[in-house]
Amino acid sequence: MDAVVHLRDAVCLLGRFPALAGVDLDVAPGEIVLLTGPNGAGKTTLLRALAGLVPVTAGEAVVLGHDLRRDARALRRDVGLLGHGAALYDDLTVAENVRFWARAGRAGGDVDAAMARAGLDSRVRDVIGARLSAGQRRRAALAVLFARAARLWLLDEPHAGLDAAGRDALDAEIRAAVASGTTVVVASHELDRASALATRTVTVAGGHLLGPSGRLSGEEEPLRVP
Amino acid sequence: MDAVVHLRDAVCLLGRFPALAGVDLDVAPGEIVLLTGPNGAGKTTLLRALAGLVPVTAGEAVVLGHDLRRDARALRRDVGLLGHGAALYDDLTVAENVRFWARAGRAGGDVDAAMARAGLDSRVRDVIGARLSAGQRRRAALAVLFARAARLWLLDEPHAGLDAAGRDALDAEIRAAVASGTTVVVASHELDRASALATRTVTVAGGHLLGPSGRLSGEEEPLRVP
Amino acid sequence: MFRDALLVAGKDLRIERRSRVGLQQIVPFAVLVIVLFAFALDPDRGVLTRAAAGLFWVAVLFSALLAVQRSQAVEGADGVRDAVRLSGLDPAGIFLGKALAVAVQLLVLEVVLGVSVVLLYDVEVVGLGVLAGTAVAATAGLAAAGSLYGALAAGLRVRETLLPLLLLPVVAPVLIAATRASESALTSTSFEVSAGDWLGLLGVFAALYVAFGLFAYGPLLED
Amino acid sequence: MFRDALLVAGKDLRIERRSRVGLQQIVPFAVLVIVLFAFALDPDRGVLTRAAAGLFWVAVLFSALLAVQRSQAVEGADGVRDAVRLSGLDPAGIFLGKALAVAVQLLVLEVVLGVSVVLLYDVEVVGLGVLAGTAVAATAGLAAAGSLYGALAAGLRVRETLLPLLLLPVVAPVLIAATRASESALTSTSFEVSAGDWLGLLGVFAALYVAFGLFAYGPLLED
Amino acid sequence: MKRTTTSSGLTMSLGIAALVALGATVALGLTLPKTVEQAEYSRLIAIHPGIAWTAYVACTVTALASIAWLLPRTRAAKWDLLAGASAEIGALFTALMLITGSIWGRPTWGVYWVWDARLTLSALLLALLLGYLAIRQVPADPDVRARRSAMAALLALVVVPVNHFAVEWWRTLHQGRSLAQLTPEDSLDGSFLGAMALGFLAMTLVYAWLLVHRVRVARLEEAREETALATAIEERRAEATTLAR
Ligand code: HEM
Ligand SMILES: Nc1ncnc2c1ncn2[C@@H]1O[C@H](COP(=O)(O)OP(=O)(O)OP(=O)(O)O)[C@@H](O)[C@H]1O
Ligand SMILES: Nc1ncnc2c1ncn2[C@@H]1O[C@H](COP(=O)(O)OP(=O)(O)OP(=O)(O)O)[C@@H](O)[C@H]1O
Ligand SMILES: [Mg+2]
Ligand SMILES: [Mg+2]
Repeated sequence: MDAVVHLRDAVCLLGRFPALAGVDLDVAPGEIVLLTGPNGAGKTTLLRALAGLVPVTAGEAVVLGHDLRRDARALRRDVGLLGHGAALYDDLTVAENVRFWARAGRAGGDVDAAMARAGLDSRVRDVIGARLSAGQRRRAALAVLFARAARLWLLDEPHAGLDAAGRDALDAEIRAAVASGTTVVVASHELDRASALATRTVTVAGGHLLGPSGRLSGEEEPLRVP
Repeated sequence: MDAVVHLRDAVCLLGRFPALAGVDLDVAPGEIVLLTGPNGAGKTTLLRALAGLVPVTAGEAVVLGHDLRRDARALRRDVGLLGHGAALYDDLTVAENVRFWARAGRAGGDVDAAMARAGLDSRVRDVIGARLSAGQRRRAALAVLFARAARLWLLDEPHAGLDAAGRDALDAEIRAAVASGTTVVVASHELDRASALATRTVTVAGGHLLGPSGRLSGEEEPLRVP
Repeated sequence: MFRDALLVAGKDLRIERRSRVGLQQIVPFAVLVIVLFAFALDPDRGVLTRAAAGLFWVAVLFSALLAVQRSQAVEGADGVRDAVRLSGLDPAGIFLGKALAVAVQLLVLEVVLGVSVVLLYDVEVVGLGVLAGTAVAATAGLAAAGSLYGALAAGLRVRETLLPLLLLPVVAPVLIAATRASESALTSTSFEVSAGDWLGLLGVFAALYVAFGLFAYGPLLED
Repeated sequence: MFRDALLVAGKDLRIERRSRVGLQQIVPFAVLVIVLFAFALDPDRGVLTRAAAGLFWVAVLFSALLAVQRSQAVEGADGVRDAVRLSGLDPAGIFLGKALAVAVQLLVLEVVLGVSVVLLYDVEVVGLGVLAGTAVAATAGLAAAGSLYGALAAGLRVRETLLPLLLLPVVAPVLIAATRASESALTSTSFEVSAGDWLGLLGVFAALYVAFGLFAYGPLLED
Repeated sequence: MKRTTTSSGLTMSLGIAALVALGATVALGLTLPKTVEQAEYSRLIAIHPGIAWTAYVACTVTALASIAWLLPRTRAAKWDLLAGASAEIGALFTALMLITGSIWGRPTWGVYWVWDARLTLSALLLALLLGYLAIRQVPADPDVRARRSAMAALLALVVVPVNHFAVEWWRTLHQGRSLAQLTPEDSLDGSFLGAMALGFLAMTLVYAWLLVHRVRVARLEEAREETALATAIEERRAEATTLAR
């Protein structure tokens, strides 16, 4: 089974600035790869590049079998990105937001179930996006992620803003997703929690990967869920 | 020495919704009070109310000797709020932003020193606000906080987005500030780190404080820094 | 494609229904513009009656600007733009949907505005059919061009000011054609024009912009 | 107060210098509007020359709307509004500063616009002094009222559309007075008007709005 | 206070007085001599100016109430309430003013509408009032909303005097200020003046009558709000116990 992510010397420019300056990264199916590293290292940019949102201007970049430098759009519906900001329409209620994105992604998934999994109780579901608390926004974003059927999850500091219960629930969801064949790349600064979750930890700094390179050493063992 | 914060049955409305529904809280000088609790409990609203940004519509509310229900504006320059979003002008560089806010607050403090304490290296100082990474935004916001001379710090999930080094640096800064007479109220979901820092932990839920009430039990010991 | 278009249009219209921006703010604004023109041109009233059609369309144009701005501001929340690109929605569908929503709002606006012009500038309508035709064609053109350029400007942080600059030249022909076409439907006109050709021209422009949008919107989202 | 005003104005102008929004977008927009009017009113060109003053000020007004919108959008980033309230800046100072920055930009714009009007509408300027006076007074009024209402609308999520609605009626008198005053300075005018009273009226309005802003801005910031 | 109706002795008497005055106005209006050029329409003088002036009164009340709210010493929710109520009725009267005026304009000027200062400013006044009411619609904390709308109200007041003197500042088709023009050799027939005065009285009574009712309705709404708030607070606190996560 070939790699879900395959980057060789990938470069991404933000304006004129090389936010990614030669990244080598392979991710095997079923892995949970943790990206960590100092602020401004390029984690967010790397995740956005993997989603095809930031053009890769040099090097090789293949995700889910699609060459990012040629047909980035092709993989869109297969990746689920949880970014720094939640994608919510201010004037739509949580429920309406989640339903809209689910429909847009042609996901058959059960929306209410997704919201329940994200821990959004019935009161919050009818509050419009503009009035949510920080954590509630994150949860709504999670619900969208759950409602859509993505094969590759790209999570940018997923725990930030979630309360204790929410964090545990999220970790459980991630493990479950991986068990059912999803691959996960997660950027996080909460090392203890995140590294407990991850099957492999990669350090990003100065726009590239440090130390034990991101390349796979031969065969990688997909995670077994206990 | 009388309390820095004194709330009795305080109510705050967001629109028609009672985000704070009867809060009792006292904070003595030199304390580091940790607010924790589920998403949507009212932590952010409580901090904003203490800063005088959200009107208290019922109950008693006195902060730094100013009655919030009468002259909320009076205390403005004495409180430093680190909110969910960093207050940065997109088109100004980090340095320009920090300098502007410092001047606005008539703070004599050394701006460059403040940015150094916030771990902003010289490259980042000349990047405009719009192009910062999540953590760099947080750091810029911290620099503003450091540059201004506030007697009460209100920190809303201050660790979120900061890298490992940044977190430790922040904790050190908080302890130093308290040692020099500042009082701190911090909301956070990262219990292990935050509770190590705090002198008292208060749980917020459903718009009020749970369990061992926020009221002071007789004399409270200000934190001694080792 | 049409499925996506309906989904998006439905979303936008629901947002409008909830926030009432168009109804409570753009429409009154348009009426105000009409009033202001009237005053700016006061010195001799003949002007008003003769220029009624032109002023009507200029007012519509400015309101269209606001409508498009709003329709883009809705998508402006952080993360939404990324989400749209990742959603898998057909770009052509998104374009159609947003244009459709704007068009619906503009049509309502034009009715209200038309009535006030008739009352305020005392012009007399002879060719209602022509007017209707003009309105539909012109609105299609405005909405299409607006949505297209709206998306173009939206990516940049300065959209609220860039949009008018981009849009005005593009819709100017529509504006002119619409003006001439409607003039022929008002007795007030000082000279004779044949609505036919102008209507035709409008149709061409509308078709052109819609087609162009369908094809160009995808690449635009990619920026 | 003045110290704060300068600080804020300096900040706004530096942002403008960096983003070039006014220079590269609002000015061209205003010129475009002038051109559009020319089209809309084409049938008989006499109109243009006679209505030149009115159209000029309408164009300025719309540009002022954009300028104010932009000047508020700058403060719109999340957290900034809170920070301003906590900054300890004197509200009156903030008001003065933002109004000042807008006024500077408008004055530049009016010069450019004035030249293009003279060229496009072939009007002849006889009283340059009067024009200058009018421009200054009117600009002060527009900038003051604009900044005030900008802040009023800014708190709400729908500002880009609410602002015009609120602002237009308030500045209408300014618009009228400015039009009449400048007419007297253009040979094209169809009838005689005495600039004096109009200038006076303009001055009154400017003073009124500035004073009102100084007093009202503080309470406004509180929302 | 648990009231189920907003009517009372005061409103009763106000209402009756208003009706009487209106009747008298109509009666007097119909007995007015018709001027040559305007025929029947000249009788509108019994209504139109009165309406217009009452609109002014409404605006002034709104503005004064707003000021009272803004001054820390006199700040009280009731002023905001009064301002809002008066503005609503003021908008109504302004609209009526425009309508009666237009109707009158047809025979006098040959058109329903001309763009002279008086008419335009009157239209703008309506716009301002609507804008004011729009601001009140925007959901917000009571204090915030009161503050915002108070600001808007003050600016609305600016237009009134401008409009009043507009007839002198601009070349208007509209009637001059007859009261100001009153000279020994009277420009306007006494009976017309009387009709105008009576009409004004009648309209003001109507205004007062409506105002009292509107304020009381608003009070009832407020009372309901308060009970609603109490339950809302209960529910909010209850969220803490239902922490099933
Ligand atoms: C839509 C058209 C009109 C509007 C908006 C309008 C508006 C007003 C306003 C605002 C006032 C109050 C003036 C003040 O004291 O400040 C007024 C008064 C008056 N109007 Fe009109 N008016 C209109 C048409 C007319 C017409 C057609 C006539 C008759 C030819 C007329 C006759 C008067 C008279 C006699 C007064 C009393 C003036 C005085 O004694 O001060 N109005 N109108
Ligand atoms: N135009 C530009 N000029 C200079 N630097 C830029 C520009 N645009 C982006 N950058 C830099 O690119 C980097 C983007 O990094 P990115 O957001 O991926 O960091 P990150 O690893 O996600 O950091 P964090 O942990 O804070 O989220 C930042 O260092 C930012 O300063
Ligand atoms: N108009 C409204 N209608 C209903 N609920 C509202 C409204 N406005 C705000 N809320 C609620 O008020 C609460 C605000 O809570 P606040 O932001 O203080 O939570 P928090 O404790 O900071 O949560 P987090 O940990 O997620 O930051 C949220 O539950 C939000 O849903
Ligand atoms: Mg990041
Ligand atoms: Mg919060």
